[in-house]
Parts: sequence; C-alpha cells; structure tokens
Amino acid sequence: MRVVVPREIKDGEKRVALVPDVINKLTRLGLDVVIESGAGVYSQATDADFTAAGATVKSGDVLNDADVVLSVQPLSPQQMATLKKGAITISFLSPVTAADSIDAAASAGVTAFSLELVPRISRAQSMDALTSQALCAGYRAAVVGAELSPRFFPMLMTAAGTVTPAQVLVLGAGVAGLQAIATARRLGAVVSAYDVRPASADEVRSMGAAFIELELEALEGAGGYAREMTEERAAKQRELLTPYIAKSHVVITTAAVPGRQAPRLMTQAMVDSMAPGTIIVDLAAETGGNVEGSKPGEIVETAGGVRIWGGKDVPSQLPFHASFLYSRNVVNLLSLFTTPAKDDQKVAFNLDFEDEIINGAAVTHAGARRGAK
Amino acid sequence: MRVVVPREIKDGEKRVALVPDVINKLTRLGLDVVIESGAGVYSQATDADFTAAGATVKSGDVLNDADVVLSVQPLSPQQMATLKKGAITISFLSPVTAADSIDAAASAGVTAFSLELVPRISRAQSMDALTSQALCAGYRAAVVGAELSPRFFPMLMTAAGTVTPAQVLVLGAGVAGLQAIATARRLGAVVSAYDVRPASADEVRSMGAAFIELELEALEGAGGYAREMTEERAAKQRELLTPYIAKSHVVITTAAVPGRQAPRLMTQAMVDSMAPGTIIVDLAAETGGNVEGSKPGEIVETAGGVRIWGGKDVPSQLPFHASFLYSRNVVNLLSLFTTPAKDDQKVAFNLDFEDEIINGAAVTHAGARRGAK
Amino acid sequence: MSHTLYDLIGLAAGVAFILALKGLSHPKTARRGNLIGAFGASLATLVVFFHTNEDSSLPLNNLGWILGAIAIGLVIGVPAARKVQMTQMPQLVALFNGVGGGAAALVAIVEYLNLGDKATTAEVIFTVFTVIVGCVSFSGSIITFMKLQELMTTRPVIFPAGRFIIAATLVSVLGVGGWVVNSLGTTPLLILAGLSLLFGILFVLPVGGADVPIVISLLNAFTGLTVAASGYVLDSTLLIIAGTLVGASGTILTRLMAEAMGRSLFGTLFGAFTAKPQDAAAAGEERPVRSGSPDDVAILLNYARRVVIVPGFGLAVAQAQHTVRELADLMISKGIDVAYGIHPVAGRMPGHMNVLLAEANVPYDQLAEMDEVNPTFGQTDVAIVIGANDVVNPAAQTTPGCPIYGMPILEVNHAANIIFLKRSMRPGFAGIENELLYDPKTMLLFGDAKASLTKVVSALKAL
Amino acid sequence: MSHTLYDLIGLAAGVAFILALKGLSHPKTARRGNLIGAFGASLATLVVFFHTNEDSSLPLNNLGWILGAIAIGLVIGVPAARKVQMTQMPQLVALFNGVGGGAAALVAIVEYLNLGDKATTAEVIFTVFTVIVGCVSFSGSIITFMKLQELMTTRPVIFPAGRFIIAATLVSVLGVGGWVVNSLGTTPLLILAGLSLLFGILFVLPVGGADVPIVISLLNAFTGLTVAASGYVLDSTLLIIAGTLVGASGTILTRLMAEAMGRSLFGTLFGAFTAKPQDAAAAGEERPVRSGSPDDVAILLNYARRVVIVPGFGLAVAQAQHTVRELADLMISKGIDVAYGIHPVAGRMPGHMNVLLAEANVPYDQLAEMDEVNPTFGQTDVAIVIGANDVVNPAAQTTPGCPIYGMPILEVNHAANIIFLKRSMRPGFAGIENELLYDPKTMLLFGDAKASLTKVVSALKAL
Amino acid sequence: MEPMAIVSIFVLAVFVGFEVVSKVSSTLHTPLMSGANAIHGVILVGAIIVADHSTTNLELGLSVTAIILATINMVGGFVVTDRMLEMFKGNKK
Amino acid sequence: MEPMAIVSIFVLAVFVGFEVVSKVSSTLHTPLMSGANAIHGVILVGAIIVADHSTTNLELGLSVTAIILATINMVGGFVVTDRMLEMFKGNKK
Ligand SMILES: NC(=O)c1ccc[n+]([C@@H]2O[C@H](COP(=O)([O-])OP(=O)(O)OC[C@H]3O[C@@H](n4cnc5c(N)ncnc54)[C@H](OP(=O)(O)O)[C@@H]3O)[C@@H](O)[C@H]2O)c1
Ligand SMILES: NC(=O)c1ccc[n+]([C@@H]2O[C@H](COP(=O)([O-])OP(=O)(O)OC[C@H]3O[C@@H](n4cnc5c(N)ncnc54)[C@H](OP(=O)(O)O)[C@@H]3O)[C@@H](O)[C@H]2O)c1
Ligand SMILES: NC(=O)c1ccc[n+]([C@@H]2O[C@H](COP(=O)([O-])OP(=O)(O)OC[C@H]3O[C@@H](n4cnc5c(N)ncnc54)[C@H](O)[C@@H]3O)[C@@H](O)[C@H]2O)c1
Ligand SMILES: NC(=O)c1ccc[n+]([C@@H]2O[C@H](COP(=O)([O-])OP(=O)(O)OC[C@H]3O[C@@H](n4cnc5c(N)ncnc54)[C@H](O)[C@@H]3O)[C@@H](O)[C@H]2O)c1
Repeated sequence: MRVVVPREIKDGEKRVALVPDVINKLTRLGLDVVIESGAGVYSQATDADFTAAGATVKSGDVLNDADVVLSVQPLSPQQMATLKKGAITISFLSPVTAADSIDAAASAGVTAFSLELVPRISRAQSMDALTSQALCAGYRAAVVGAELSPRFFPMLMTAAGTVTPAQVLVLGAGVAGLQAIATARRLGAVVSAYDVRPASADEVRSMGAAFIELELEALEGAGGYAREMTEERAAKQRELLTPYIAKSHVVITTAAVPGRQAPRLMTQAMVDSMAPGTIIVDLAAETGGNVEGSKPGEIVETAGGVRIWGGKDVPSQLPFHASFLYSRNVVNLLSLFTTPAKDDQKVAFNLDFEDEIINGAAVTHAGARRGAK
Repeated sequence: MRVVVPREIKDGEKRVALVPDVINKLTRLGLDVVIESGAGVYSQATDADFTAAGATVKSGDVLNDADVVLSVQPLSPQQMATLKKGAITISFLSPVTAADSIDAAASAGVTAFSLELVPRISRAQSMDALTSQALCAGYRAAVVGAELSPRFFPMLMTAAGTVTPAQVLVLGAGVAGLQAIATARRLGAVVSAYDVRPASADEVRSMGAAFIELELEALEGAGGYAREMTEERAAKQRELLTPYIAKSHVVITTAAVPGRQAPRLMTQAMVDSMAPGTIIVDLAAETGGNVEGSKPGEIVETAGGVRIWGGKDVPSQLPFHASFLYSRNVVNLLSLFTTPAKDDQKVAFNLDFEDEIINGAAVTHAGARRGAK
Repeated sequence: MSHTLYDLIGLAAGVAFILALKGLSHPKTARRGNLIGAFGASLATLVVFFHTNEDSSLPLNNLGWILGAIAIGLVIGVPAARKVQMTQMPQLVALFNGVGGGAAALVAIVEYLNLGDKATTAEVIFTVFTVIVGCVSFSGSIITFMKLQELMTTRPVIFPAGRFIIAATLVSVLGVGGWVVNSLGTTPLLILAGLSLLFGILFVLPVGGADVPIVISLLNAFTGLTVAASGYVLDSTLLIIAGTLVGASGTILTRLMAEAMGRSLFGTLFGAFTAKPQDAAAAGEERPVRSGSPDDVAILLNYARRVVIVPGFGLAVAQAQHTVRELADLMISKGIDVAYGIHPVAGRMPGHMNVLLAEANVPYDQLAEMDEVNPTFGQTDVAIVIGANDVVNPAAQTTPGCPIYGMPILEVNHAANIIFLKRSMRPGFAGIENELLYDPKTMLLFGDAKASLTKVVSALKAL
Repeated sequence: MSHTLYDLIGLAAGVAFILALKGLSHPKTARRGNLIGAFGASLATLVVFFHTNEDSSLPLNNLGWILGAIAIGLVIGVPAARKVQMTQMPQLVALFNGVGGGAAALVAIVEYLNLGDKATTAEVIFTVFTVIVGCVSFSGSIITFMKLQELMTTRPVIFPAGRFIIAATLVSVLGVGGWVVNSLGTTPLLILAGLSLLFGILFVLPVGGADVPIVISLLNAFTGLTVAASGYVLDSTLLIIAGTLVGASGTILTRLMAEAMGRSLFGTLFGAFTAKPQDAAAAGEERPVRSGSPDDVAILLNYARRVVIVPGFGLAVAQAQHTVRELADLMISKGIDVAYGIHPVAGRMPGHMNVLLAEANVPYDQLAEMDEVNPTFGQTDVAIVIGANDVVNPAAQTTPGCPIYGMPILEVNHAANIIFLKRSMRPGFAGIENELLYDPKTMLLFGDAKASLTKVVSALKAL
Repeated sequence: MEPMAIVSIFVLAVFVGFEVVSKVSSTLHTPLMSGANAIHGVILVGAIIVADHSTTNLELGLSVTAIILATINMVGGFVVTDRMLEMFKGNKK
Repeated sequence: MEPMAIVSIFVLAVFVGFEVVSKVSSTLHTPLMSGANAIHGVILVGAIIVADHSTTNLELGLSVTAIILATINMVGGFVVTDRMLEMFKGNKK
C-alpha cells in the first residue's frame, strides 16, 4: 500500500504533511511512503532526509497510483480526479471553503478525511490538527506582536529610566489565544484576555494573566467551542471592551466560531481610538477578520499609526514545528484505521464507520458525500 | 537658551533625541526647546505631543539659531556649518566613522559631544547611551531570532508529540548579549553563551544561561571592554566554537571591540556547516560583521538554507523605547553642565573640562578637535 | 540488691521511657526509641527479681508461677505481634492496651486483698481508681478490638435511652467506689469491677468506626494513669513515672489525633448521642477515602527512593509552579530520584505544563513524556498527582464508552503509593469520577494545591 | 498555713517557672512567660512569710530585718533594671546573676553555721558545693560585668603560667572542700569561699570579649545548680525544682548560644590557653561586624511593619529569585508592607533585576524605582540587602574621588535596621569597601543568598 | 515516699510527657500510641511484686493472670511497634 | 524528703528544663538567659528562711546580705527581662 505526500501547491503553504522522522512509523506498519521531490523544502526537510528516513522520493505525477494521499491543504479538484477509485485522502478539508474538492473527491470515489472534522474527544486529541496548528499560530501571534511593536514587552529599570511593560490584550482565549498569552507573558508583558466561553476565565487565570469580566452572558456551544453571537451582543461587547483596547499596546485577536465568519470584535472606530504605534495581530484575518480593516497576509497601517497584521497561513510561518506536529496528527489518524502487516497478512485499511472519529472525519466515501455534519 | 532637535536625516533612523515626556526636565531648567516638525514621527511622538509637552514645533531651518542641538545621528558636515559659533551638539559622534562631521564642528567653532566617549564610570551610567541602545539591540536580536526561526523556542509536550526547545547560542555577552540571553531564555530557549572577558562567565550564569568555557586566554581591556584578538587566537576560538555552533538553532552575535572592526567569529565554512532553518542574528553587521557574509539591513539566505540577519540601526527598530532611553541619556548629559535659571540669574552652560565626563565626551571645542582619546 | 540501687535502676528505666517517647516522636529516631523503651522495660522487669526489702527475701515467693506466667505471656504476645498484618495492627494495639488495663486492675485487687485492713485511705482510693479505670480500659478496648476486627458492626451502636443507661452506670460505679472506700471489703470491690467492665462496654459502643483510634488512644492514656496509681500503692517510683508519662503523653496524643482527623474529642466520645441517628446512617453511605495530612505526605516522600510528580490543570489554577519546584528541589537534595510526568493534554492548552514549569525554571531534563515515564511507575515509590485528574484516570483504559475512553494515561496506579492534591472530590474536565481516588494505595491531601504544597515542603524540611 | 498547703503553693510556683521558661522560648509568648515567672517568684516569696513547721512559729524571726533587706534590694534592683540602656543589659544580667550566686553561697554558709554539728554528711557536701559554685559564679560574673562595661580590657587576659595557677587554685578549692566535709568548721568554710572567689576571677579573665555572653550563660546555669543544692539543704522542693530547671535549661542554652556563635564551649572556656597569644591580638585588629543567624533575621522581619528588599548582582549569581519571592509573599501574608527597591544599575545588565524577578513572577507593582523608594527608607523598619553592595554604598555620597562617587544610591542607611545577605566581606563590582557593613544598625547574614534566604523563610514560618 | 514528693514527681512527669510528644507528626501517631501502650506494660513489675506477696490461691491466681496479661501487653506492644516502624528503616542516610 | 524522691525530682526537672528550651531561636537567647537568671532569684526564699533561723549577729548579717542580693537578682532580673522583651510587644496580630 502506497502512501503519497505531494508537494503543496497553494501559495504560502510551507508545511509538509509528513516529516522525515515520522516516516518509520508508517513503514513499520508495512506501508510504502512516497514523497514528491521538494515537498519538504520549506520545512527544512530535504529529499535526502526523506530517503534516509525510508521513503521513496519521486518527481512528476505521484498521485495516480496512491492508495493514501496525505497533504496539508485540500487536494485541488483536478488532483482529486487523478486519484484511483477507493483511494484515501487526509488533509484539512473544510466543508465550507473546500466544497469543490469534496465534490471532486466524491465523484472520484475517493474517501476523503477532513482534519477539521475530527471530533474533539479525548481519544482524538493526538489527531487534532486544529489544536496543533492553533498552537503554532498562537505562539507566532505573540512573537509577531513583539517584533512589530516599537516598545519593549518586559519592564526594565535602567539607569536611563524605567521602561514600563507592554500591555497586551488577547481576545479569544482558545488554544491559540492561550498560547499567545503564555508567550507574551514569558516576554514580560502584562497580559489580559477576554473570551465568551465561561470556562475561559479560569483557563486565562491559570496562565497567570488577568481575565476581563464583562457583564455579558456566556456563549458556550457544543464541543467546547463558542456559539455565534447576535449583532446586538457583539455591539455591546465591543463597547465594553473599548477602554481595555484603548490602553493596550498590542492586541491579539483569535476569536473564531466553527463554520462561521470570524466574529467582528473591533471596528474601525475602535482601531482609530488607539495610540500610534499600537499593534494589532488578527489571527482570524483569513476567515473574515476579528478586526475591521485587517487584510490576510498584509500589515495595514492606519492613518492613526496603528498597524494591523493580518494572519495568513500563520502556522506555515513556523514551518518546521507546524509540520512536525501536523505529521503526527495525520499519522495517528492513518494508524487508527490501518491494520499492520503481520506474518503473511498484508497491511490493510479498515474503515469502521462505527468509530466516532472515522465517522466524524470522513467527508466522502464510496462515491458519495457523507451526511452533513 | 535654545535647545533644538532636528529631524534625523539618516535613512533608517527612527529615533528622536528628545521624547515629549522629558521636555519638562529642560524647560524646568529654563531652556527653550524647539523641535523640528515631524521629528518624532517614527517614534510615536506627534508634533502635537511635543507642543503639549512645552516645546515649540518649527518647520524649515531650525539649526541656525540653536544654542544646543540634540540628535541621535551625528549632524552632517553641512548641518554643522550652519550652526552658530559656540553652539553645542550632543549626539553619537564616533571619531572613527564620523570624522568629517567632527572636522566640520571644529571649523564651525562648535563644541561637539560624542555619546560614544562618555566614560564608563558609575556616575555616568545615566548618560551612557551605548548601554541603553545596546539594551534595545539585544532584546531585538532575540525577538528577531524567534520571529525568523521555523521552530518554537520553548519546549512543549503536546498530544501530537514533544516540541524540543530551541538551542540559542549568544556570542559576545556584553550589554546586548546579556539582554539577548535574557529574552531568549524568557521565551523558553536553552541558551548558552561565550565571551572573551573573564567576568562574563559569572554574568552569563547569573542570567540562568550556560557559559561555554573554552581553553583560551581571556581578553580584558580597559573600562570593562574587550581587547582585540590576534588572528591566531581568532582561528582557535572559531575552531573550538564550531561544535557549539553546529548544534544551535539560533546564533546571536554581538561581539565588539571599541573603535575596531567587529571580530570575525564565524566563517563561511562554519555557516555552511549549519542545518537548514538555522538563523544567525549578527548585531555587529554594521561594523564589519561577526559573521562572514552578513549584510547590514538584509537577510541573506545561504545555499544551505541558513539565514543571516544583518543588523542595521537595530535600536531604531524599537523606536519608542530606544528614543525614550536615549532622550534621558542626552538630558542627563546636558543637565550636567547646565546651571539652571534661578531668581534673576539666567540659565547658563558651564563646561568644566576638569569633569571627567565632560572632558571625555567633548570631541571639539573652541574651534579645535580635542586631544585623541 | 540494696533498696537504693534498686530504686536507681528503676529511675534509669523511667529515663529510658522518657527517651523512648522522645525517640518515638521523630521518624528518624522512632525505631531506636522503641528499642530503648523495650530495654527499659526489660531492665525494670529483671531487677524486680533481685529486689529485697524489710519484709521479703530472695528468691521471690511463687517464683515458678511467676516465670511460668511470663512464659505464657511471651508465647501468646510475641507470635500475635509478629504475625499480625499491617492493616490489623490497630486492633492488636487495642487488645494489648486492654490486657494492660486488666493487669493493672488485677494488681490493684490483689494488693487490696493482701493489704486488708492495713491499707490507708489514700491507698484504698488509689486502688478503687485503678480498678475502675483498669476495668473500663479492659472492656472498652475489647469492644474497640471487635469493632476494628469487624467482629461486630463498625457503626455507632445506639440504643434507646442510651445516654441514661450510661449515666446510671457511671453513677453506680462511683457510688460503689465510694462504698468500697468507706466500708472496705472484697465483695464491693468485685461488684465495682463488674460495673466498671459494663461501663467500659457502654462507653465505647456508641463510637463510630472512624473515631475508634482516638478512643484507643484515650483508653491508653487511662491505662497509663492506672499504672501510676498502682505505683503509689506499691510504692514504686518507676511505676509512677512510667504511668504518668503514658498518661500525659497519651492525653496529648489523643488530642493531636483528634485534631489531625478534624474532630473534637468531645464529639468523638459523645457525638453518637448528640447527632441524630439518620445522620450517622447517611454518613455511612459515602465511599471511604483515605485522606492524609501534609506530615503524612512528607513522610511518605522522605522515605521514597523515586517520586514522580504529575501536574495538571489544578497546578495552573493554584499557580503553584514555584512551590512544586521547591518541593522537587528539596527531595532531590535528599537524594530522592524525582521526575515530572507530563501528560500531553494536562492542563487546558498544549504545552500548558511546560509553560508553567519553565516559569519556575524547572530544568528541562526533569520533565518526562508520558511514554517515557509510564514504564517507570512500577519502580516508583510515590506518584504525587497535583491538580490533575483525567490524565491519570484508569477509566480511560477500563470503561469503554466513557468520554475519555481510549486516551492514553499516566499509569500512576502502578506506583506503590499515590498522593492526590486536590480541593474536593469533584471530577476533572471530562466530568467523570476517578476510581483511583478510592484506591487503598491513594492518600488524598485536600486543599488548594499551593497551600498544600507549602505545608508539605515545611513538613519535609522538618524531617 | 499547713505544711502541705505551703508545699503545694511551692509546687505551683515551680510549675509557674516551667511555664515561664516555655513562654520565654517563643517570641509570641515571651513577655507573658516572663510575667508568669515573676508571678511564681512573688508567690513563693509571699508564702514563706506564712510558713510554719515544728520548730518555727509566726511571725518569722527577724521580720523587720527581712523586710528591710527586701526593701533595700528593691530600691537597688528596680531602678537599675529600669534605667539601664539597651546596650548595657547584658552586663546587668551578669551582675544580677553574680549577686544571685553570692546569695546562694551566703545562704549555704548561714545554714551551715546554724546547723552546726547537726548537719548530715550529705547536707555538708551540698553546702560545700553551694559555697564553691556560688562564689565562683559571684566573682566570675563581676569580672564579666567589668569586661562588658569596659571597666577593664575586653581582650583575653593571659598571664604567664596562667593555666598552672588556675589548675592549682582549682585543686586547692577541691582540697579545702574535702577538708570542710571531713572536719567541719567555720574557718575552713570561709577559706573555701575565698579560694572559690579567686578561682571565679581566674576562670573568667582569659575569656575574650565576644565569648563573654556564653560564660554568663554558663555561670547562670551554675547558679541554678547552687539553688537546687540549697533546696536540698533547706528541704525546699521549690528551690530544688527551680534550681534544677535553671541549671538544665541554662546548660542547653549555653550550648545553643555557643553553636549560634559558631564556637565550641570548650574553646570558649579554654581557648585563651590553647591559642597562641598573637592570634588573639591579630583577631583584635579586625573591625567588628555584627553577624546574625537566620533566626535573628526572621525575628527582625516578623516584627517589622515595612520591609524593603534590595536585590543586587549576588541575587542573580545565587539564582535566588524564587526564594526571595517566597520570603516576600510570606511577609505580605503576615501583613507586613513589602517593596522591592530596584537600583537602576543593580546587577550587570540594565534591567537585570527585572528579568530575575519577573521570572519569579513578582508582581510589577511591588517593584519600586530608586526615586520612589528612597524617601520611604525613613519609615522602613528593615532594609534587607540581598547580594547587593555598590548600589547601597554611602561612599557614593560621602567619598569624593571613589569610583562610584556621584552615583545615586538606595539610601538603606536611613532604615531602622539593615540586613546584608552576602557570602563574605568582599566588596562589590567597584571594588571599594562598604562602610555600611560596619554600621551598628547592620546585621550580616553570611552565606550564599539562596541558602540564607531558604533558612530565613523556614525560620519566619516557624514564628 | 512523702505525698509531696509523689505529687512533685507526678507534676514533673506530666510536663515531660506533654513536652516530649507535643510536636509529633501525624504519621507517627499510631506507632507512638503503640509504644506508649507497651510502656505501660511495666505494670508487669507490679504484677510480679503482688505475686511475690500473694498468700492465698485467689491472690496467686489473680496475680498470675495479671502477669500473663502484662507480659502480653509489654512484649507484644514493643514487638508490634517495631514492626510498624519498619517503614522508617532508613533506606538511605 | 527521701533521697530517692529528690533524685527523681531532679532527673525529671532536668528533662523538663532541657525540653522546654531546646528549640529556642537565637534572638531569644539573651532574654531567656535573663529570665532564667531571674528565676534563680527565688533563692530569696532560702535567704528568708535562714534569716528566720538566724540566731547570731553574724548569721543575721550574712542572711540580710543574702536577702538584699537575692532580691536584686529576682526583681531586677524580671524587670530587665521585660524591658528586653518590649520589642516583641506585638505591633500586630
Ligand atoms: N491540554 C489541552 O490541550 C486541553 C485542552 C482542553 C481540554 N483538555 C482536557 O483537560 C483535561 C486535563 O486533565 P488534567 O488532569 O490536567 O485536569 P483535570 O482533569 O481538569 O483535573 C484538574 C483537577 O485539579 C483540581 N484542581 C483545580 N483547581 C485546584 C487547585 N487550586 N488546587 C488543587 N487542585 C485543583 C480539580 O479538583 P478539585 O476541584 O477537587 O480541586 C481537578 O480534579 C483533560 O480531560 C483534557 O482532555 C486539555
Ligand atoms: N546594571 C548594569 O547595567 C551594570 C553593568 C555593569 C556594571 N554594573 C555595576 O555593577 C554594580 C552593581 O551593584 P550591585 O550592588 O548589584 O552588585 P555588587 O556591588 O557587585 O555587589 C554584589 C554583592 O553580592 C554578593 N554576592 C555575590 N554572589 C553572591 C551569592 N551567591 N550570594 C550572596 N551574595 C553574593 C557579593 O558579596 P560576596 O562576594 O561577599 O558574597 C557582592 O558584594 C554597580 O557597581 C554597577 O555600576 C552594572
Ligand atoms: N477536549 C479537547 O480535546 C479539546 C481539544 C482542543 C481544544 N479544546 C477546547 O476547545 C475550545 C475552543 O478551542 P479553539 O481554540 O479551537 O476554538 P476556536 O479556534 O474555534 O475559537 C477561538 C476562541 O475564540 C472564542 N470566541 C468565539 N467568539 C468570540 C467572541 N465573540 N468574543 C471573544 N471570543 C470569542 C472562542 O470561545 C474560543 O475560545 C477551548 O476551550 C479548548 O480548550 C478541547
Ligand atoms: N560600569 C559601568 O558603568 C558599565 C556600563 C555598561 C557596561 N559595562 C560593562 O562593559 C562591558 C562591555 O559592554 P558592551 O556591551 O558595551 O561591550 P561591547 O559592545 O564593546 O562588546 C560586546 C561584547 O563582545 C565581547 N567580545 C569582544 N570580542 C569578542 C570575541 N572575539 N569573542 C567573543 N566576544 C567578544 C566583549 O567582551 C563584550 O562583552 C560589559 O561587561 C558591561 O557590563 C559597564
């Protein structure tokens, strides 16, 4: 059985779905691993590294004889079409933004797994690529904030005067937000944070940051995610947050609601109220932006001297470790339904749709799109 | 008496010699402060801020009637020429690199103070702009290293595997180096450091980092600075450092010897021996570079996938706090020879060349260049 | 042997007992203390065979009987003490205490018979005291023994009008006691003994299982006092000193025990009467857990060779990272092998524990990943679980269908001892109960993790 | 008053003395302990006036003389104790101890005269003991008083063949003592007293100034024993108990004091003879500093209202940031107002202290800049300087021309007490001596800052 | 012995008893209790004395019983305490 | 009183004395010494007793001196100890 990792074709995507040091986990199961030449170039994995790890490196069309295709970004509809029937793909594959790829997969008779849809149950934590990539994004957000800010993060009392610590505000304290809090605090900033989920107050405090209590109802949705908020509540939340935003030197926003536009946490007016030199890091820029005016992949400077960094492929900006973590997620998912080679038994895939994880993550199977989730 | 701050004309210089919140220290002495319009634009100080702080904001030629000119970069020979005789300038003014400005100052009859030459005695610590700016540079070096690295700095044990901490090596553990150590350690990296001064071992360890002991003689010069090393010793040092460099993910170099080219700590061969994805931050790029192939203000990527960040105007990259600290240094030096207005006594300058600091820092006076230092 | 020498040796034995108690109060010297006590007791027993005074001569009368009785005592006592299982030691101590009380009562009765009319009033008063308290101690201890051995119910035994019956018995005991003092005579003394035995039973019956150790300690102190009283009657300084020591230290110890268990002495003894019966029943429904004090935890840690610290979300909530490091450093300085076992999803964020522990500057090489640490729990003496729950919950391996089923866990259940630091019996993130909390190997230290750790550190330093 | 009641009251006074010593061993209860002791002593003195036995009746003989003498004692003792300055208290205690010893010797002599031939051998032996030890205590204490009051040199007084003279005196004291026991008689007793006085002087002369407190404590224990011996002769349980208590606790205390000062008891007493004279002289050249123990530091901190912590490079070298935070937290939890005074150039890098303290998560608002904290030192009870030196060196303000002259400093010299934690008397970065180390307000705690702080924390917790 | 002496001894022994155990850690409660329990087994000395004094069979029978019980208390008590304390058998230091 | 009783009392009192002060912190060394010193001032009781017994002038003179000295010891001792302890006058709690 042949597991194939093609080069990522999306612009700006610097991760790779398998890094050399996990390949032995697959070969040990009895799988052949084929890597498209140059697939690891941005994540510091050379073709030679892959070969040394036990994979075959090939150029040209690698997909046509693949049994399993592992990738970060969804395969394009074209790529899906070249796959043989019954092939399996594992990648990010959002039912919302990658509908065309899903359709292509269904019509090609491919079983496509979407990492976005791996259920957030304890057993699936090792396959949870959303979490692992959010971790990278959160760290990155804080580092970028520090890099862009004209100020020090830590407090320093020196012979030339006392540098006061930066005030960092984190909006949305999920996985990425908590990691951003941790990183900013490590650098010495004074961090406060807000989130709509009731559990987040304790979580924020457990990171040593201050939680901002607003007199608003909590919004807890299914699976530990947030629910979408009404426009009225959104306006109220923005109003209450304004004073906190005004005194911040760096604002990091990470708010998201699964399958929806990112909630709008800051309007243009709020941005304009900020002092020159303030930095806003909007990790949600790609899904509509938490901040009005943010553009994915750009740094927008407002007339008031505020700079808004719009995230785009943020985990790709930490390609080595993002790939490292992503590979393990993918391998863990693949291992879940692989029966390893044993004695004269050959390696086989065993898709048990009774399994909550397989059932949840598979978007297409046997030529059809699976029930809406 | 009129104290003037012109706009900095050097490209990439984002600092300003006075920030609004120190202006009252000068006006309280009885000095008039004039700021050229737009002088603070890069350091988050608007003309309005300056006006509010008690300064006069002017456009056009501000230098011709100045009694004191405060700037970060040396005034150009042209600017010097427009000054009235007996005027005082305070700025960085290196006898090595700014010889033409010094000559111009001498011929214009200007008393020019060089902040590089403020002696490193305890009493002068509050005027020591080299230290305050090195502090900014050191912080910046670590933040840039983290920003560029494809890896996490901290260790993280996650469901998708354990991210090992980055190995950061700091070469040259002066003010900048120590601050780089502190910052990298805050981010969770494992830091080791090397310096030629014997006292630095304790200093490095006091930051919680490991000191690399090489079997080489120490090089302690005057005033706590290092001495230049012979080419033989340099080669030996490079050889001994190679294994440490090879296993580092980020190398930050800050080595300097006053008035000399920066010592060459890493050759091209050493750089080539490093793994792809390694980041080198060369803070000494402007003075010749600690690292072969580094270019000031550029990120050079080698064929082996190593990126070398060459520092240029590094403190300017943290303009708000660099200016904040620099202003205080300048004001402290100016105050040293200012007799404040009192009763009907007007404010006056009193250049006492018996004073070690004034004697040390003044490069030109009364139409002549002062004795070589 | 001269009387003075005899007395001096007796005093030496008394000093040995003081040193024994002193030794027993410290883990390091406890064993030696016990040996010193045994030495003192042997010495005292030995010299009594060589003791002469005006009205007696060597060898002792009835020497054969005496030696035979000692032999019988040895044959019964030593094997019982040797063979008993760890868990049954408390009831054995209760039994030993009871027979000691019985012996004191018998000694008093014999001496009374012997003295006859020669007895002074003071002697009679002390005799009566010894008989009453010795008998109460005897019968009370037998009941506690039966409760602990589960030969009878461990629940408080409440009977209608119980308190009146007990009060009545007590009054008659005192009354008969007064009668003996006034009129002397063997019969009243035997009646007194009988009534005292009855009172002892009634006194202990209403005490609930968990409070029994406190009662044993109290009866132990009582027995000490009877020995002191016998010492008065027999004119033996040694018995006075030894008995008083046990009486005093036993009283303090009883108070300390009651405090350590969070109970008042009064409540223990009379609680069954004041509390409403249904309360007692309801309390009986709860599953028992073993909760300890910071001292207990410190002692467990002090005598361990390998300790694994398992941090969880609670550590972060309590912000106890600096304190846990202090504890680890302290243990390392005592030569204990310490590792942190980090579960990949401990806390609420990937790498949460790393962030915390890095802040406290815990060296990276002390952190062990799950796969690395799990095989070592078999050789781990103590696993100390600090504010973690789900990540050590065996339900993940044993209970298909529970929310965490299939998640790999830190297998602390293989360690020899498990200590949990948490605030309550509440479950963790996944909301499911953790069977490990009820494991007999587990000791719970309730309270905020930071506060608890601080106490453990102090206790460990004091050892 | 019946003899029994009298004895019981005496016993009560004895119990009061036990409670007094117990109280005095804890800062919280020390004052109350002293009052209990005073109460016990008054009680004992009072009842003796109502005491009758076979051979005496009330009122006491010589009642006028007795009351008058007491009045004189009061008139001398109370004002002396009231007016003495803090710094002179040790010598006053020495003096009080001496007169106590003298009183015991006199009592023994009088009772000896009084008993005449009726005295038993045991009584004579105890009398001799009391006279010898009482006289030694008396004359020895007078010498220590004179040394401390600087009425004579504080250096060890060494004379040629000193040890032989002392040994000879001791032998003759013992010889005359034996003579008294054997042959009885007033003259030998007076000779004995004289020789003992001489021995006391010779015994204390060679002790150096710093060791004098240890000697006072030893003489104090001696006096206690004489009181116990008098108790035997006068048949007073109270005196036996009180004297023994003081003797025993005084002995332990002497050992503790010697340990706390890092000296052996033997070395203190006989050091002057074994050490070479020039050593003693050389040691005398060094300027004296006051060094304390972690306990002393803890007590100073415990009773302070405001404490400023001044960290420096040594804190970083010792990596004691976590421990200092623990100390600060502990003080804050005790209601003490705590701030960190951060000098702008403390350490070896701008912001060095910030990096350190942030690592230990010290809240930013506890950090005070130099300009902010300097005006508050006047209201600060204790400034605790941890591994800093140059940044608090007053030479920066007072010594033109020294390398740090003109540098602003943290003015800890305005605080009521200064504690320095450092390893030695070595100077800091600038290499210049710090006069503050010799300031009478300063207490030095030598050792690595982390180790020292850990000990201070434990000591403070124990209070 | 005089009553006063006995009272004094009693009072002092009470203090010693209090002081000596007042700081014991809770893990040692049970061994300490057990050790104290063994100590009051010295009633054996009393039992031997009364056996010596015994003249009637009743007295002898009672005192022999007392000796048996006291021996069990004393010897058994020390042995069981020692077993409890085995865990402190200093595996190091 | 019997010698044995006295020895017993002595031994027990020694233990009490040891135990009671064995954990004192060093700052309390001086006050504790001073307090103990005051306690042995109860020799005053002895001095009063011998004054009562005194028959000759010599005896009376000596015992009156003893009373004076003992009073100074006792009263002065307690007062000076109290002054030393003023610093512990609990400014809080
Ligand atoms: N790491 C991640 O990325 C992540 C993200 C989301 C969810 N999760 C989930 O979170 C859980 C993590 O497991 P865990 O064992 O670390 O935590 P846990 O199962 O939530 O248990 C934490 C325990 O700490 C105790 N606690 C809370 N505050 C305390 C305090 N101040 N002092 C002492 N104890 C305190 C609580 O008991 P008391 O209330 O009795 O004190 C609780 O039982 C897993 O179920 C995991 O799936 C993890
Ligand atoms: N902040 C900056 O940017 C900077 C840069 C360069 C130089 N400096 C200079 O450095 C000095 C800083 O003053 P400072 O007061 O912080 O330091 P300092 O004057 O150097 O004094 C440090 C003290 O700490 C003690 N020490 C060292 N290790 C210790 C340990 N492990 N435990 C306990 N004590 C220890 C040393 O005494 P023992 O040896 O007796 O223990 C020493 O006296 C100033 O002179 C400043 O001008 C500052
Ligand atoms: N049990 C598990 O296995 C597991 C694994 C990973 C994450 N989780 C939990 O899931 C939760 C969400 O994780 P995520 O980071 O992937 O979420 P996410 O990326 O969907 O959202 C990021 C954060 O934005 C917040 N948010 C949404 N709308 C907001 C608004 N209007 N204002 C402010 N904040 C808003 C959300 O509450 C969330 O915390 C977290 O609690 C996390 O701990 C659980
Ligand atoms: N006393 C004061 O007031 C004061 C003030 C500021 C700095 N200082 C001290 O001055 C010293 C130097 O400060 P700086 O940062 O301005 O120095 P710098 O910028 O001149 O040099 C940076 C560092 O490079 C090191 N270096 C030189 N050649 C090297 C080589 N070949 N290999 C490795 N390292 C090499 C130097 O030793 C120095 O530590 C430090 O010790 C600092 O603490 C003292």
